[in-house]
Amino acid sequence: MIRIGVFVCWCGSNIAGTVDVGKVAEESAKMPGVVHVEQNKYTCSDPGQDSIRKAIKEHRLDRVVVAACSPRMHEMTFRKCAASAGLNQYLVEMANIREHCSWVHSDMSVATPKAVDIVRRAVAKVKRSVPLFPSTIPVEKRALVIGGGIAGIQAALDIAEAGYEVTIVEREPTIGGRMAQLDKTFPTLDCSSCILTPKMVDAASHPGIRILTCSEVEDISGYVGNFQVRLRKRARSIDEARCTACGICISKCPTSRDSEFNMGLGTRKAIYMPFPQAVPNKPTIDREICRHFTEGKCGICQKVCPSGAVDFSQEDQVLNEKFGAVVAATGATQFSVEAYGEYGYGRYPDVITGLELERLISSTGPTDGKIRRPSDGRIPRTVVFIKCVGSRDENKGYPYCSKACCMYTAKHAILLKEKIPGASAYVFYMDVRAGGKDYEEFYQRSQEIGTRYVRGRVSRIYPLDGKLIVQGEDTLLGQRVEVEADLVVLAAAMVPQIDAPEMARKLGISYNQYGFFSEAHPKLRPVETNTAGVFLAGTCQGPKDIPETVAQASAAAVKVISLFAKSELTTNPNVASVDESLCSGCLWCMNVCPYKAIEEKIITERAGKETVTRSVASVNTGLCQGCGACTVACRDGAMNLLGFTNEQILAEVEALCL
Amino acid sequence: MSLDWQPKIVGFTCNWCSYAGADLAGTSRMSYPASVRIIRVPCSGRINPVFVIRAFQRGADGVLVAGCHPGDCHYSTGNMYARRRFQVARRFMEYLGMDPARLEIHWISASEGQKFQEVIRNMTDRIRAMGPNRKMREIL
Amino acid sequence: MCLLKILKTKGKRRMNYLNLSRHEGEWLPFAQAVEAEGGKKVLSCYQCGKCSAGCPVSFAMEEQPHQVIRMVQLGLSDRALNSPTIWRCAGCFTCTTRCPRGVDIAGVMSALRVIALARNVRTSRRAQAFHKVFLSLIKRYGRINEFELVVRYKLASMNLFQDLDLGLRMFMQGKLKPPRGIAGVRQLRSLFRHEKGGKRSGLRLLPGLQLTRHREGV
Amino acid sequence: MGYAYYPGCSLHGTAKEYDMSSRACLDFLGIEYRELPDWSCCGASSAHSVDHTLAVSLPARNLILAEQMNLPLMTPCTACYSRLRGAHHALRSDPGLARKVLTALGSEYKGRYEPLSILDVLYQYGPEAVGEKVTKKLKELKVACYYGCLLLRPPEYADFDDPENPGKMERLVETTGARAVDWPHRTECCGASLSLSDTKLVVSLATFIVDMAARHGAECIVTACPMCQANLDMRQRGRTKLPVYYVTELLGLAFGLEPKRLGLTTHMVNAMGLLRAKQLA
Repeated sequence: MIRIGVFVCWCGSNIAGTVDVGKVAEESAKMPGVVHVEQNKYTCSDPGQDSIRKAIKEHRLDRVVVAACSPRMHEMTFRKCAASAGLNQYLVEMANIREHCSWVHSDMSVATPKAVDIVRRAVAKVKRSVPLFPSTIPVEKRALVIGGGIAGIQAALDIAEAGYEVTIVEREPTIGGRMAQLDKTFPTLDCSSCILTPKMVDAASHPGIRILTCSEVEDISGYVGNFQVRLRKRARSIDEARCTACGICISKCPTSRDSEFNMGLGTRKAIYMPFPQAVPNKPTIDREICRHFTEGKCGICQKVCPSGAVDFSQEDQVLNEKFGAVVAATGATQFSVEAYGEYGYGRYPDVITGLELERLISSTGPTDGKIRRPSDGRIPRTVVFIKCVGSRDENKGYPYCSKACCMYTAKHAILLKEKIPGASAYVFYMDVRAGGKDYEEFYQRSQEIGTRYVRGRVSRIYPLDGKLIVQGEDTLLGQRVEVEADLVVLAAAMVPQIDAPEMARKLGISYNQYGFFSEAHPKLRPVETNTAGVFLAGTCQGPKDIPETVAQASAAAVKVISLFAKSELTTNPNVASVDESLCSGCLWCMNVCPYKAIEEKIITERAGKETVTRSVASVNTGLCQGCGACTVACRDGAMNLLGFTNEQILAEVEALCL
Repeated sequence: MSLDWQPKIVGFTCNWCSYAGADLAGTSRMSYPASVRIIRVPCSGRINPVFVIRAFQRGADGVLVAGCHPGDCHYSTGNMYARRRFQVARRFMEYLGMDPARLEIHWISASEGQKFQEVIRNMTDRIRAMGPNRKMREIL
Repeated sequence: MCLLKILKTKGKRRMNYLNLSRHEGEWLPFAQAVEAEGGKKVLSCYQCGKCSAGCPVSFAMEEQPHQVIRMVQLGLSDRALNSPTIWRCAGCFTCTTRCPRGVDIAGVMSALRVIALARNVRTSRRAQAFHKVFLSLIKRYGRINEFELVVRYKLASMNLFQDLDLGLRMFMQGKLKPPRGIAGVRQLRSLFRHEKGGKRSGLRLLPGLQLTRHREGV
Repeated sequence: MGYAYYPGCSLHGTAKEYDMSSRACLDFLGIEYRELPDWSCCGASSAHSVDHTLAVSLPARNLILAEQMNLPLMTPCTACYSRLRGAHHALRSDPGLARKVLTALGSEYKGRYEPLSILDVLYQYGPEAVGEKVTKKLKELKVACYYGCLLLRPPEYADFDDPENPGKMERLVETTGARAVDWPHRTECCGASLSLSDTKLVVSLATFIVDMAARHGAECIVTACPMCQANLDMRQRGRTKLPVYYVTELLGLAFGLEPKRLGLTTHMVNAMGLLRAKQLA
């Protein structure tokens, strides 16, 4: 027996001024299932709530409709009120006769019947409501940070400072990321490694942080609070515990290749540390080129190692671990500027990228900090910088603005003048985007020291008599211009890691058309993703500079910390639910689910005398966010959304169309 | 058709954008015809075309489906599914002998109270010009 | 220089500002007309100047290619159609190939030429004369006879003595032969006829094309 | 199998050497071809400046003729190549325009074969295979391969090679034993389409290109475009004059064919002098 109580609110004159509340109450009393109707001046006030509690008890109400304001305003209030009277809170429904009725109409003869309809809808729905119970899930208070660049380091430090365990997974042999390759940073020109290396050391020495280098995430399953992660730690061929980082092995190694850290401008050995301040400060053997592995000979490093740390037999380790939250800080990479045939990168050695120039400027770089052009080692007198190479170009690259290039080019121009007094710098630009604290001033400084900014894109570059002829347009003059340059620096765009989509699939998060990970909301949820418990930090989400990356990393850390601050998570009970008896196992629902919350489940059941096994859809209530897309995709009508069931909505439709 | 006749429009709105947009129209006291009755669903992707067809069967003169703007869906892709589904649903309505023009789909964000008002006003005018949904009641 | 020109030709302009409001109604229809004739994505241009920078002939242009694109974007149809730049374009497509926004600049130039011819804008008499003679020959023989093309063009453009020596040498080498028609010339003519009824068509210029008329017209 | 051969108007006139040498090379290599019967002008270089539809319908007639022969259409002329490919592309990607054009021509077009350049055909034959047929090595001949515009741009439909850094012509030419010099201006426009209407301008472009080739050590220029050949040949005014050959002329020479049969005797800038000096002809 259903016993519904309807509480019609006057909201002072807000409702009662336009809606004949008495009439609504009168009509409500006639609706099927309604056993009690009451009017209140202000239902949300303490006396109003008391009267609901009293009525629930006195009239043994098992459903409640509050005809008042928007559920977005007071649904929680009345649910709590009902719960305090012992009623399941999901048996309360609101009829919005204020925002959707009294406030938008002025004629009582129109507003009153509409209000009655609205109440009838709510009554029809609540009649089919069932008690729902939120479940709780425990939270594993360990965070996984994928990527050991400045974003990952910052996020890990912040989380660890709050007292939670963090694991950083980095695929390179050291943490530090792109920032470690930079010489100085804008707009303050402080030395990149001077501010980064202390943080790297902090992370390495923090008792709450574990750093896994040469490691990658292979698989992630589970859901917020309970991620199962499979990690692979590639063999370093060095016993890290024994190694003292004396470096003798490196000096004796006979094999070398282009150094990735120096952007191919210098070489490194087969046993190597990417740079002297690497963390962990242990060498790694590159098995692709090491003669012991390629030819079965050599083994010099093992012979010379005083502490016996070289271990050729080391094998990859696979770790299965549980984490409560994941921070993706996988970073970005540099656009392959070879796409610009007209600039001749790759054919003309003195056409280089911004990151390569960083290595040429850096005192730890292949030229010990002297800017020398790659072709003949001469000091360049005239350097041309070309902006937007690969960015703002949908023809050869990407349409987006890469954001950091304007500033790093201004920095390069300033550093060039510092390193080579009297050198001239030309910057071909289209717009200078210097929106940041002290950025415009920094750009102006680069102009004031004599950098010539030319507004226009360069059309082509060709070599002639030891110079590079750079042909562009000064669109402000409306004239073609030509510069005879010694060195050309292309401001290559920041682009997503090549394997970003693969990582996104592992994480169950979405990514945009370029491969940058998508945040849950571009304005209001910038570090969250569609998958609860997975957060974003740094350039994996889009191009950004160091200050922004660090800010975002700290923001992601806060999100992790606030998740860990609760001992368990309460889930929203308005989730999808499968009627296994109807489900045909077509799993169309899996395709539309944005949260990967639907899995295939094999069930065994008896059909007559036989036992049959078949597959059905199964909802992971930890992942389901209750959007209901699956219910429409389900052709069997087996999928339903608790709190918004098909039966409830159809009843609402019929109640309104009477 | 008399001008007093008030068509009956069933509006399905997603909880996050369009329902909030309707709320905003209310709090800003933007008046519009009393033709629309709203059913709140979590996402436009939850709206089964069956609900719409049932509304017409039961005599609704118009049906409004409203969700977040494409790209702004709270559940990331729900409104995309809605958009595709209702393109197909329109064809199906034609097949059933229903007038697909009585079904309108609009993207109304939580900040677009004014747009909600305009949508209801214009839609009411259009439905009014079409007259009551007698045919469907007769057919089904 | 440009501003002065505007001042002189359009006295009614207030001060020396180009009044953009007067062109408000024009920019979209004009841009659409240009796109319809093959000038793809003209509104996408963000004026980086890469087209002008790489253009092999922009040094001989008073108005650079990107400036002509700008005129189209602002709806300055008169200026765009009268710009000698559109006739200077050699159609090498370097600009189109390199444009970061996918604008078919060479296509825009060619679209502007089509519109200029259709609207009878007479900026580049030589180029117009050349195209007229060229198409009239296709219409007559089905193929181009370079000898007749050159002779007729020289007559039309009244530039008879240029390249005379070259022409004579070629004639001697048997490279310039008298014309001969093909069998399918009727079908070809129908292609031109097909266009005749249409409103915009440079080909309306073609029927009845005679050398004498040409000379008067040009 | 084989190809429908479309010479185009220039090859029957100012560029007759190209026609002669193309046929000679094809014959020598045993590549089958038949001249497209009753072919008509493709409209280059006027139709696309006058009428967008005509620019498609003129080449379309020839595409249809070739399709009726069930052969891929091949042309040595790059202007024809560009117009034919442009029309082929438009007919396949713009249904509205295609309907208009095909109704006017009273025919249909499936577009099974893409129109090809003679360089495509030689490339399909294979540079190695071409090299095997070389009987007279053009040793010590330093050649600047010049692509010009129409083989490479717009890359949307004229995609013989990389538009900024091509190399296919070099590979073909080097099979003859000649050395292709590396020079940056092989895709620069020579302004041929303005040759008649803006001669002064064109002289400066042609002279610059020839000068750049000479500065990079080239003794001659080789091209596959009759407009470029005529233009560079006629309009160069530099100190050093370089002969401008067609690819097929050099290949023919390397195959041991008679210079006269290849048309080498009818160039503006003496084409035989260099060859004689190098004892190649």
